Amino acid sequence: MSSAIVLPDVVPTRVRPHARRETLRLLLRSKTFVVGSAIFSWWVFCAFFGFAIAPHDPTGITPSTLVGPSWHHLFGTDTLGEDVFSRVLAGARSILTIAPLATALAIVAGTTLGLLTGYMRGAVDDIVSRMTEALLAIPLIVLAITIVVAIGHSTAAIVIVVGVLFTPLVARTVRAAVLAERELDYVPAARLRGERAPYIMFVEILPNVTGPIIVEATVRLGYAVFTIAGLSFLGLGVQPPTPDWAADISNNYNLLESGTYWWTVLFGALAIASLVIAINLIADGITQVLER
Amino acid sequence: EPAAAFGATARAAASSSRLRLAIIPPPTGAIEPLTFEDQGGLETGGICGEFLTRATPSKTLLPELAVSWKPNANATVWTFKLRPNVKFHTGQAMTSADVVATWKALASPGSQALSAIGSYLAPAGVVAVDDLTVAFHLNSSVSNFPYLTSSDTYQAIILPANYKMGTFTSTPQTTGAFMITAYNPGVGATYQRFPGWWGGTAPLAGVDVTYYSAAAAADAALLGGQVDLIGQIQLATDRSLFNNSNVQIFKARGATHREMCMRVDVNNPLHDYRVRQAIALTLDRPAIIKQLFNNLADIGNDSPFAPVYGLARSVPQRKKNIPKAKQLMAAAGHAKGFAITLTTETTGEIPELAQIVKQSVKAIGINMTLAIESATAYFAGTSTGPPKGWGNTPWLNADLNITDWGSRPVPNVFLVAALSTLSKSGAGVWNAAHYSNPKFNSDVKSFLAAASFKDQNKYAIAMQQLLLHDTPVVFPYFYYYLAAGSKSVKGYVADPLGQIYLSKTSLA
Amino acid sequence: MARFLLKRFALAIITLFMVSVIVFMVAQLLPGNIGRNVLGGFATQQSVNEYNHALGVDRPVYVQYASWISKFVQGNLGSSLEYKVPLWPLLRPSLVNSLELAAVAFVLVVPLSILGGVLAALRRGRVADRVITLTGLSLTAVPEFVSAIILILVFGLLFKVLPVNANAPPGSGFFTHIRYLLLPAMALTMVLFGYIARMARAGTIEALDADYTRTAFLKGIPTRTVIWRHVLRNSLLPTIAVIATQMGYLIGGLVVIEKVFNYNGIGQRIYTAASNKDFTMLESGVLVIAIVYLTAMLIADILYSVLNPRIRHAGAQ
Amino acid sequence: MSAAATPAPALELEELDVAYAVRGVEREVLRGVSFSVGAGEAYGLVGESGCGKSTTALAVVRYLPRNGRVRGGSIRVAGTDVLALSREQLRRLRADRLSMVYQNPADALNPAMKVGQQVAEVFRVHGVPRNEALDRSRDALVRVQIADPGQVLSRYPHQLSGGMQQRVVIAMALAKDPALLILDEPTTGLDATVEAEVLDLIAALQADFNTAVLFISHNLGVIRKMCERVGVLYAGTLVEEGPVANILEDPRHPYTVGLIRCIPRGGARKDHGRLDSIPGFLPSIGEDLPGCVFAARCALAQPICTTEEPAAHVAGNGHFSRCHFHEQARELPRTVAVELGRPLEIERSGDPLIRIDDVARVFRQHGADVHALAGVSAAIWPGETLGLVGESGSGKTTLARTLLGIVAPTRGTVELDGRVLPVLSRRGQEDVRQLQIVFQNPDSALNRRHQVRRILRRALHKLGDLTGERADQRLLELAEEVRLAERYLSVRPAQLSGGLKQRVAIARAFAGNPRLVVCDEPTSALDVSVQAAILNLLVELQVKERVAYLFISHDLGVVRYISDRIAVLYLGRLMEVGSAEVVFSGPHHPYTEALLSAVPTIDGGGRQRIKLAGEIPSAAEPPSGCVFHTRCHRKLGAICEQQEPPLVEVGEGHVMSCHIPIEELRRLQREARPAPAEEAAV
Ligand SMILES: Nc1ncnc2c1ncn2[C@@H]1O[C@H](COP(=O)(O)OP(=O)(O)OP(=O)(O)O)[C@@H](O)[C@H]1O
Ligand SMILES: Nc1ncnc2c1ncn2[C@@H]1O[C@H](COP(=O)(O)OP(=O)(O)OP(=O)(O)O)[C@@H](O)[C@H]1O
Ligand SMILES: [Mg+2]
Ligand SMILES: [Mg+2]
Repeated sequence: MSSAIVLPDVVPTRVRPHARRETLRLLLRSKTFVVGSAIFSWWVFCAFFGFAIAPHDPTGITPSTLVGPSWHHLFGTDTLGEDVFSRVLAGARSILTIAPLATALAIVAGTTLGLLTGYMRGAVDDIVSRMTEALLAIPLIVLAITIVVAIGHSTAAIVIVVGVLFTPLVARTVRAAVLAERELDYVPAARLRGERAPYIMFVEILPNVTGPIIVEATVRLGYAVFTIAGLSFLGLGVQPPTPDWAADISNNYNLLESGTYWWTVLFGALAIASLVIAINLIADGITQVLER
Repeated sequence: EPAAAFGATARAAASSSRLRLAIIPPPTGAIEPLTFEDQGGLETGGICGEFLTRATPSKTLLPELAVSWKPNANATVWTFKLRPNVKFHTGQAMTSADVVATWKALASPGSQALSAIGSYLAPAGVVAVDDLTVAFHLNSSVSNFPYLTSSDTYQAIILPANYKMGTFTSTPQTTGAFMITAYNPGVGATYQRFPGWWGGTAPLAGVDVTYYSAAAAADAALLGGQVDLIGQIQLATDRSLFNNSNVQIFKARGATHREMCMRVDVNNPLHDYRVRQAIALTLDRPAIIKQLFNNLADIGNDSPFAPVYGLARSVPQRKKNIPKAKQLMAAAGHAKGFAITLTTETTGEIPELAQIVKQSVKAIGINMTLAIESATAYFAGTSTGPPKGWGNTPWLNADLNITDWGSRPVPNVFLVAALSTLSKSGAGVWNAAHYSNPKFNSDVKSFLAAASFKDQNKYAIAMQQLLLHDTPVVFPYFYYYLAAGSKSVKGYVADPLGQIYLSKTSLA
Repeated sequence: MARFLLKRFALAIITLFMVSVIVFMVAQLLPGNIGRNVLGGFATQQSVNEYNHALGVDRPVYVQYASWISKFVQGNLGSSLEYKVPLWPLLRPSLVNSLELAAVAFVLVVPLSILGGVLAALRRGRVADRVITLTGLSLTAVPEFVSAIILILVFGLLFKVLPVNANAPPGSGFFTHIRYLLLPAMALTMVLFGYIARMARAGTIEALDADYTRTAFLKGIPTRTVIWRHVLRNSLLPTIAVIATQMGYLIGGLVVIEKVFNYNGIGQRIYTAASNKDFTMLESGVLVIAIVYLTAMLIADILYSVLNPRIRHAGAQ
Repeated sequence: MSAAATPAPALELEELDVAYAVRGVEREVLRGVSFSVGAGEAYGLVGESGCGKSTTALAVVRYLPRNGRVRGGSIRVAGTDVLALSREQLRRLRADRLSMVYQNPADALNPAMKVGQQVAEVFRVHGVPRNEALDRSRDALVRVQIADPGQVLSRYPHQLSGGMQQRVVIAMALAKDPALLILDEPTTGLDATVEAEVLDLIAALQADFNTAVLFISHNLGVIRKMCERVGVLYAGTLVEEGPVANILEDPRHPYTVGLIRCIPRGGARKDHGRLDSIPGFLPSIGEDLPGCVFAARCALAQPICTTEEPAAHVAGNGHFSRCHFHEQARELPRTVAVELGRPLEIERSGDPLIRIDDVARVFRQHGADVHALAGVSAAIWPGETLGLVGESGSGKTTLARTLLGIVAPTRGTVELDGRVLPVLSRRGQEDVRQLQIVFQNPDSALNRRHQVRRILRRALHKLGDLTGERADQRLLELAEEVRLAERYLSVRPAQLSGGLKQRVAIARAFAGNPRLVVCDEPTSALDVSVQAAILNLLVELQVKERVAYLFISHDLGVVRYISDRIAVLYLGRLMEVGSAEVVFSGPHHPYTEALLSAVPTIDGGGRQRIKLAGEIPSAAEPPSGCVFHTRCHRKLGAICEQQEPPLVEVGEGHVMSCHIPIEELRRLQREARPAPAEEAAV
């Protein structure tokens, strides 16, 4: 039967739009993500332009101390007569420089470590895992405090400390993901092409674990803010008069007990909360989209 | 084992006539009269300890373990008559031997009291005349020596001759109205009324001390009715206690103050006295006092002569004067200003003060960076020895710094330890400005020797003028020492130096 | 199972060793000469050297480590550099306090958050779910000092129903203790609720979607029974581990809360130790926390393996 | 509809429409499915993956996924309208009348509960007291032929083998003596031998319970074995229905015809001709199909097919087909020319391409030594296909991986052209190129983050040393060779169907003209229609490139179709090696015999089943002597338990490891099998 009709492969193909664009579309559908990013971008904007758009000099000491909220001082003034509203706006800068830097550090280091340990396994893996375990056994804040006290609380110091302390946590997540990936056949397939380990780790596996990494990054960012705020609440943050939410709270929260003067603390607190919530919302959205 | 003891005695102690006292911050280091130098320490020790004499805010000196005292002609030898039948908590009676032992130790190396007395008294100078008489042979004449034997030399708690270092908190062995029965570092201490107290019976059955590291927590406790009294408070850190109907504030006008020291010996703009004057001239002191203390402070005139002393009042007060300051800067060749770092500690209102200074000096083009560290970090390091004799601790070596100073009944310590040139005798040990002016040094000597107030004032005026000119240190204010208590606290008197004297206090 | 637990125990020991090394190294970072820090500025260099020699801190680091750790395992924690008294009497009450607080927080947060999580899972996608998840998210997000302060304001000062300091007056009874611990415990609950609830939710959802749950439903078993017998048993397993991992934080990580409530927990101890450079206190304190944490983990492992036959019979087939 | 004749059908579907909401959009999965299962009848539902079989089942038990919804139609179980039931009524229905068994028994049982409790529950819901329930459970297990029920009841699921687990599940399903039992691929994923056991069991039970059964499967052989009537489901539409025999022997729908042609049946072999296949693939759910759902892939398709929905054309005795051209269905033109692939003459006198010499591999798994391979020796000559069969866990993959160097042997050597090969990491690029692999699961074999073009280009670069211009050129040729339309080069694997993915994987393997390609169950994850195409492709490539294959598969039909020689592996040991013909026609090793007998064939009849005693022993503690003796139905006696039989030559190129002399075997097996079906079918 040479008269066979050979149907060409013409069938409604299921070529969906580009995967990455797809993900983005889904993200934009997710309410949590949208709300989260809205708030987050607002604070990022403030981090850049907070000082510029602040109605008063955020570090301008004036005789009008502890004035309640009013049109002139939207959020009132603090014990030094500084405008709280302006300080809240400008306060975004310190936290939004330190936290993302620390997170970035942790992600880069952690990812590399995770890839190495997850793919190579063996002694390196064991040691690093133990290390991680050990670090988890020590309350993070305690370590952070100790080291910061030791090397002084400069911005760089805090970034490095938090970054380094988060690294094994990131590594753990990445490692888990990598362990799952290396079981997939494309890894032996690559080896059967004669690929070297670094290529397999960074070109073959890495792109497949970006999902968990992104999620981890957002979650970590949240914790970074949390931790750094804690440090700065304990007086291990930026130097006054630099506006900083947590520091301002810690300087003023004793005022609360008087019942009055709540504005010196409330807005800073709300700012921190909103920022971390925003980050968590983003993380939530991303997780839902990536893990559907 | 203190912890256990703490629990043990505590169980018995529920009676309402026990005072619940908040001390902030907790003592650092062991409670050891001879060596403690921190607020928490001296308060903890002072509750059970007594001194030869007790200073009062009104500057009158009350007899305590000494009943009377008198100098020789040129005030180089002071003879103290001791109170008879005083018992230590151990039961043994107090005699001159105990006083001599205590004071020899105070005058020996390693004693923190040296800063106050080291320059006049050597161990050999302390001699027992008879069982109840002690004589102090000073190596120069000091007209107001008795003040140095008072509660203000807080290391000078009289201890038994057989006292062993390190046993202060484990065995009650002082003479006070209360005996320390438990001490848990960083947590609290317990005191019981001492039945055998020479002064009779104290109204309170005992005292329960809780240490706080955060003022806010202590305030919350007072407001929440969990403590009756807070040893020391401040507007800056305890604002919630002020104008609050349930809280009574105890004031003690004194010489408690902050010193902004400017190194005179390093080659930077501060080297020039005109720059230092200019900086001093930028401060609007009345405004600062209003802002930081709600006016509960006396204005300072850049000398240790606090208004309470009544000395050198005739010298005009330095006032804010930007044009003049600018001129001085220009004259010093810094018309454009300069950048400099101000190092200080997170104590009380100091951070705020630092920020105010930073803002004030902007007016004359000085761009100031703040380095505010924890008190521990600020006082860390060595304070003796090389490079310049002050070791390497920030508080004595930073180019520009602000340090907290306790009150003294007489300005001696400020003059000798903080402003005189460094010397073997212990002078200048706390001279953070590294100020050195022979004229000033000799004036200090004469001042100390001067018997009459008139003479003292004469030298005071001289020194005041020197300091106004050289301005090694800015004394912006002398703030009142404040304590806060619930309405039920009766008969408590705050002490400018922070001694918490409870033998006459009671709870309504 | 025995061998599984043995393995875990061995690992815990190794981890502990690592912790000791880490903390010792970190402590070495702390600047300043111990003798100088302790004796203060006026001490002569010679006496400082003598002091250091007496302490043995002039020996090489590894020697110091060896002597420290060997003493530690013999139960001798040495004595505080700052207070010059033996460490254990200092640490023990603090540790006890921390454990008390942790316990109360535990009793509050665990049932609450698990309930929340399971509820959310059962109402997946509905309002209840969104509410629980988002509240949890937000509560967890708010830094502990913020929530603590607000709690103090409301319960301690506005309504005056709860004491604002966590330290019960000495000698007071059990319930008084609890009362005093309530506020900080609530603050902790806020921090942990979202986290644990989230895990519980995830676990429950997974179990709900599992085939065996379908089997159970198709057997005609009433919903409630299915949830109890089939879903929860499997879904709460992972949650146990999650809760255990929080122990470290609950015991030693409460520096901030303890500060706000002036609670004498081990976190405070370590914090002051760190800032006052009390090396011995710092090292031993952290190690103690680590021990507690790892014990908690071990207990969790035991629980886990008891509830999870797969592990219980590991190797047995 | 004949089934409707019986008074109250056990199951009756009418115009059932089901849709899944995907991202807010409702997508149609079942399009007006109607059929009925008479009381006591066994009804089969076939169709390729994704056509809606499980959905149908889940709709019946009203357990659709959260996003699924019945949009229309009715479901009646033994007369009661399922969709109208209240929660409680539904619960009762499930408790009394309705049971379902699905694919993966391991997941179907609660890992945290003892088997006993779980079985007992079935009785407890009827308020039976605990201990009585337990007794009944024991009986239930006895009924599913579980040797010592007491033992099993007190165990946890994970302590049971797959076959055991499925038995337990079936026991639970039948315990309540339901009116309708739904079996959704109950044996997929089980080994051939185990599958046979379970199927026999079901058949037996169904007979004596006379429960109505809805049997879902994609395997026509199984359906033939198990069912009286069968419905062919395609894209959520029942395209053909009728008595099994009619459907299989006289199909009236092009799709059914295609399906049957795809399967390598009877003695089909690569050198007898290509398999036919169905081009293209299943429309994705919710696709708008105005006319005939199959039109897009139908060689008979006319304009009308895409516009008009075909009615059900009855072809007598309850056999109907939804095709406009149901008469021509049988003349459906082949999509692939039959053109006889010229048989490659394989030169076995020379050196083999690959020689495996006494290779053993031990894995350490919690404490125990798992002997995955225990001394396997084999050789593959250029251009030939060595088929490797054996039950799950017999060591097939391990052998393959050892050969490729991914797994290092604990003993023995792998030689290429007489040179000993080191493990992969120490092989030179040249050797690496010689040996390639096609994995079982294309999803995991292709990096989902890399575009097809990138995947292939990299392979060309590393294996073919090609870059730039020449690479692009070769890329297109390669795509052409594996029938991969160019437009697919620029997409990611996720956007390809299983078959297309496997083509990419094959293209990658052939990027650098390898001399041996290992195919580890390359088609077992694919539907038959696609499988055929892939097999054809492999054969074509072999003819063109003279490449040798090591072809691993569970499916004996497939192995027989593609292999020149076949090796039978059991517990990491070779039981028999020989030319495909010999191994199939026999005399064969008892184990081989059992394997062959286990396979349900479309042609029905087949050999009479040989029951294998007991379970596959664990590779951790293999039996003494002949490892097969524990299950062997021809066991001689002590000798089998004591001495391991050597692997001896019993005919030219035919080696076997059995104590029974070959002649004896021939005789025994003649008796066992009157008229071998294969020969007939060739
Ligand atoms: N929850 C769901 N949401 C969306 N689509 C689904 C869902 N479940 C199944 N599908 C899709 O519906 C179609 C039919 O699924 P179903 O499981 O009924 O097919 P099947 O015939 O059972 O396939 P298989 O033979 O693989 O089991 C498939 O395309 C599948 O992808
Ligand atoms: N990496 C490994 N670690 C431990 N044991 C393994 C490993 N790989 C395989 N095994 C064991 O070796 C034996 C053979 O495994 P293998 O995968 O080769 O069998 P198979 O014939 O490929 O099975 P299947 O047909 O299911 O693919 C099994 O008992 C398996 O459990
Ligand atoms: Mg299915
Ligand atoms: Mg395999």
